[in-house]
Amino acid sequence: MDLIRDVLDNQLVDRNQHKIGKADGIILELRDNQPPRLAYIEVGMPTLMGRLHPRLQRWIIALEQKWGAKHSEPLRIPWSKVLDVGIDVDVDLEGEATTALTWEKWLRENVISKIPGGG
Amino acid sequence: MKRLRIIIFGFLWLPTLLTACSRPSSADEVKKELQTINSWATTAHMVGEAWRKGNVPTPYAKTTLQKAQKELHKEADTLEKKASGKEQEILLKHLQNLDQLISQISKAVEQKDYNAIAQPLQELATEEQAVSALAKASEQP
Amino acid sequence: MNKILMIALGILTSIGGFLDVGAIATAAEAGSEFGYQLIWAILLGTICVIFLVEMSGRLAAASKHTLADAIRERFGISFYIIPLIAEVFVDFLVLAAEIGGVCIALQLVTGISFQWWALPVAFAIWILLWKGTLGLIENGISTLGLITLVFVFATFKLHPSLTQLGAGILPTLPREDVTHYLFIAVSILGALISPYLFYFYSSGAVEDKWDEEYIGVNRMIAGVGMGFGSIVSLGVLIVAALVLHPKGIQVDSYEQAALMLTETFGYWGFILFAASLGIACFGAALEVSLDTAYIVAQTFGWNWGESLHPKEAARFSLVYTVFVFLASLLMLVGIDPLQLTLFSMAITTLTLPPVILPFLVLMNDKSYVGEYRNGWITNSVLIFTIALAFILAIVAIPLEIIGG
Amino acid sequence: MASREVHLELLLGKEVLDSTGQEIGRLEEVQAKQSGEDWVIYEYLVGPAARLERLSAWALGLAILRLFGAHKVRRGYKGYRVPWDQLDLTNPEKLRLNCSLDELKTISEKLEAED
Repeated sequence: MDLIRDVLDNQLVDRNQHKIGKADGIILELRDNQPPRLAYIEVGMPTLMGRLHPRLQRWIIALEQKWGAKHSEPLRIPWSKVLDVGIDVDVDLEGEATTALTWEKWLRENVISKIPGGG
Repeated sequence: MKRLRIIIFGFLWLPTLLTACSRPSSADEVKKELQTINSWATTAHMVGEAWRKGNVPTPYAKTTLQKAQKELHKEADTLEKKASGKEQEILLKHLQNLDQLISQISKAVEQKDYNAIAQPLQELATEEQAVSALAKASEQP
Repeated sequence: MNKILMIALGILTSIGGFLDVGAIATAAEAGSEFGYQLIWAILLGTICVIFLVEMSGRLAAASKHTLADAIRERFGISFYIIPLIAEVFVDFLVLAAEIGGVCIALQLVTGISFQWWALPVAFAIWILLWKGTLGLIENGISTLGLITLVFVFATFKLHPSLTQLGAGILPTLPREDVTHYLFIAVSILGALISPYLFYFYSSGAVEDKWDEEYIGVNRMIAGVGMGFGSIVSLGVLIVAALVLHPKGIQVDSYEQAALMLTETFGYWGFILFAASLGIACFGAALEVSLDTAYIVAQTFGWNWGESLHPKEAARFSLVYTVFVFLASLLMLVGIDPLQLTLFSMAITTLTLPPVILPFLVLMNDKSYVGEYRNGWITNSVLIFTIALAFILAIVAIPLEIIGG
Repeated sequence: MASREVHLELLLGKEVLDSTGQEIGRLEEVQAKQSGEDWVIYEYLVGPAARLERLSAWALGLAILRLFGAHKVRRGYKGYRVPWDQLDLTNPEKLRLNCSLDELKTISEKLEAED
């Protein structure tokens, strides 16, 4: 499996084929005298921004902490939850139950539902 | 907002501005001016004519005539700023005439006076011809 | 669904989407200033856009991925960020210009200044996006968009000389005003090869659940639909060349362009011009707003879909909501709509290389398009288009300064 | 020693030096395979795309190179296949091989021959 081509930046879909984000980062676990193990896939704006510039990452964390849902922690999906790596990455999770959708839910409840026709 | 646009413009195009310093010659400039004057004078004419035939709504005719006048004023201003010469004076005189005629047409439109518009429209046509004759003359070196 | 009906619907859909404020403005300006001489630019732009739209649709049908998804996944965020930022910025300018086009159309008819219309128009766009479905937007707007055919009818009524028309097919340089001529040529190409079309079209295809069966349909829609839109643009250019050019009227504002149909159709000509401008721009404004929401949502992997209820795609719906109202502010403060249109067309050409270049890779990558990879003809046209995009991007700014 | 975490996405495109400090290319791709319950890394691809990255069109340039030069870039034509135990990831800012360039060449060719 080619991690950069097939996993990094690919769409993550949950058990119900709902989009929960993109594979913004891949975390390896280094071990002594053993090959590095694939530990997690990371999903979140800070992870993504960190790849562009560390300062962007700090800004986005500060912004996400201060406003709205006040949540900036990226979601870590253990590699054992990965079901299939095709064009999309299928994971054995319930999207709504994870923190990947914290902002989506916050906006839904606090902004969208307040606009007429959005409830 | 205008300032922002200028900043954006400047930021994007500073390098090219520095390299592209070719200025159009003054003969070209005069010709461009004559073209613009002719374009707006003809626009005013066409609007007046279309209004007379009932082809355009009155509010549109009013605002467009105002716009034509404004554009012609702009041309007159740039012309005045430049060193005076005989040609400039002739052109300024024409611009004054055009301005007056368009004012008359505007007034007729405002009062919905379909009879009063015929005369200035005709005179406008004569002025246009004079301007385009000047434009043609400026093409000869 | 019956295949013929599907094709017919698809073609209808693309007609409304093709013609927008940029196409009308640049064609009117070209015809009024240079007669038929710039017909070649419309034809060239049409060929490029047909091929690119066909590829966007084929990518979506074969890989079930939108263009934005595919670019980020294939090239990673550090490349994708370039076309993304470029596209959002251009969308913003173009959306403001489209809103401006609708406002001007309303000003022409009512006499009330376009600035006053900015917020009502933005609200109308937003409510359609908020409440409507993709089908309603695609089919409704493009059916109404058939009104733009008035320019084609006017062309026939004016009996243009075919030999002179034919002379415009081959590119030639004018004797004077060369830089201005080239600037308009670049603007026409920027107006026709609009990046938002590719992202929007591929997103629409994914939302409509296209699969391999649609490859043929897609080809028809891209070819006939886009070609049809180009005929309307040509109509605008020819009518402007026949009516305004001989009088020496150069289109510097929409008020002047509005006169082009009055001699042929009288009062109705004026109304039809306003209606064509208003409807084409309104349709394009809907597409550009959606396009922005699509690409932002696809960048971050959010749930997206115009046919979803806003609460099912909260972040997606919020993006277009904010975007539409922000863009309308540019009109509210009174920036000249025609100048903004021409400006955004020139900026569009700057963004073309990073948007078009990825096609070359994606459309030849088996893991995305499988057996539906580009053949040598499509690849040749694509490489030509990429070369053209680079040339346009390089010359656009110097030309804007000297000739615009 | 306790296990350590590394962000793979941040290593992508980073310069790789051999044990003598000579630059050999940039990290392009990482390959993983299943090993029991886990997925582990077994090979890195270090490629020559160094110059293109400046234009930040690194990935795109690479892809176009592959398009025209078929799979040569990937198959070690100018890049190298590095087994997991030859690349030291402990300092993500400084990716270093545990061997010299010459040794790597031999290893890379051997891997190629095995395929």
